[in-house]
Amino acid sequence: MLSIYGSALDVPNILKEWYEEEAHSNYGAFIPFVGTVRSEDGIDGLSFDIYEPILNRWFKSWQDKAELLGATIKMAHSKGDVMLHESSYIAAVFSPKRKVALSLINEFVEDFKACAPIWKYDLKEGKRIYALERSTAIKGSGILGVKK
Amino acid sequence: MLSIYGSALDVPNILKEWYEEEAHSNYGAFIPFVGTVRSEDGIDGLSFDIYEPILNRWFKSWQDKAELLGATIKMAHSKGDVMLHESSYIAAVFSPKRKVALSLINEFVEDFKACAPIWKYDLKEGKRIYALERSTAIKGSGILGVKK
Amino acid sequence: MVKVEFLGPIQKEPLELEIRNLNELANILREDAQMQEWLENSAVAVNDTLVSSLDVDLKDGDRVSLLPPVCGG
Amino acid sequence: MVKVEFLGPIQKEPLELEIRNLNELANILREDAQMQEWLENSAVAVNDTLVSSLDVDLKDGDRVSLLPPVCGG
Repeated sequence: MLSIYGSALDVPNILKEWYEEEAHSNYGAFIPFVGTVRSEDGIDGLSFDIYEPILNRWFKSWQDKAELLGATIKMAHSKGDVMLHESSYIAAVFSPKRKVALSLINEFVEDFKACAPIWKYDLKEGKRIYALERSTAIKGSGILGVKK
Repeated sequence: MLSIYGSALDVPNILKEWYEEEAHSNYGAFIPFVGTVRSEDGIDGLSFDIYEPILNRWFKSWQDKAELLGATIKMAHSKGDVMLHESSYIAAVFSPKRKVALSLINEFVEDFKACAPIWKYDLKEGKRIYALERSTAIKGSGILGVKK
Repeated sequence: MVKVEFLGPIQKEPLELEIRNLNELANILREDAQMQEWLENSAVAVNDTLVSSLDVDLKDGDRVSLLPPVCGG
Repeated sequence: MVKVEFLGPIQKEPLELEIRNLNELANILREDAQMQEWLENSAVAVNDTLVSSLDVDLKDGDRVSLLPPVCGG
């Protein structure tokens, strides 16, 4: 399940909802990862753009991968503005066994950072500034560039 | 923070409490690990004994380790009986950065499994049966045994 | 007609182009001064599937998207 | 007197012994048929600190604990 919210995430409620949804699925391990906006470099918050069609396909490929391991993945992300100390991201793995869950949440979050079509902006002094230096070019980027 | 409960854990409420406690600590990542009793081998549930003095010392050593990384760890565990699909264990790491949080929760849970002075019993047909074959001898075990 | 969309921080309106493959798109975009900073670091999707080379034919109604560097979370 | 406690699944009442070190404890417990299954796989703590060898002196009021294999979670 992938949910996009137009505001900061209500983390306690989302975790409760997910936990209760899987209460009788016989999973032994549940590992959420929650990302929260930190105060640094004088920002007032972050803002996100999301391209949902490709995000959905990417998420579906991970859901299929998890299913082969007997696990399931859920994810929630904010679009638009999220202010300091609010949360913008939750990913969670449910799995029969802890080792699968621990390695899957790790791989999922790393791949999310490298591939998910989401763009981050710093909110600073009333401006929305693309966080280029913290961003990662998607694998295969640059094919339209001038041939070297 | 280490909390021992005399029953199954109220996971949504504990996660909510921990999340809200650290809401203004400027951590960027929060990763809980939740352990839930699975239906297998015909058990009705699990039961736990805990030796708290050594558990507290072990936990304190991890809290110190986390602090050196700018992180904090919280843990809750049940003692006594926990029935199928109820949860007996939550560990969580809060950290400024995700990579520290992901590696710390991993190491913490592995060390917990190897060292924490907690004994597990299967509840089956009205009996409480020590889960010896799933248990791990603590490092340094056997010094009282007959010299080989 | 092929529709070309610029995602995220690329501040550019979509284009409708008569092109038959990605090589033709590359030639057009390399002439666009505003696009120079993006061509080297953007990925390309055709109909929402990422592609890894320019050897892709396009047909009427296809959509091409440019995806600059990402940072979710 | 040194108090010796048996934790978790070891079904044995605590002992109060006049012993001066862990070697003396080992000699006593090796004579106890019920303890044979536990001596090889239990860890030992003195005053709640795990020890890794028998070269530990004990004094009046010390507590020794035997910890069989664990499985939290």
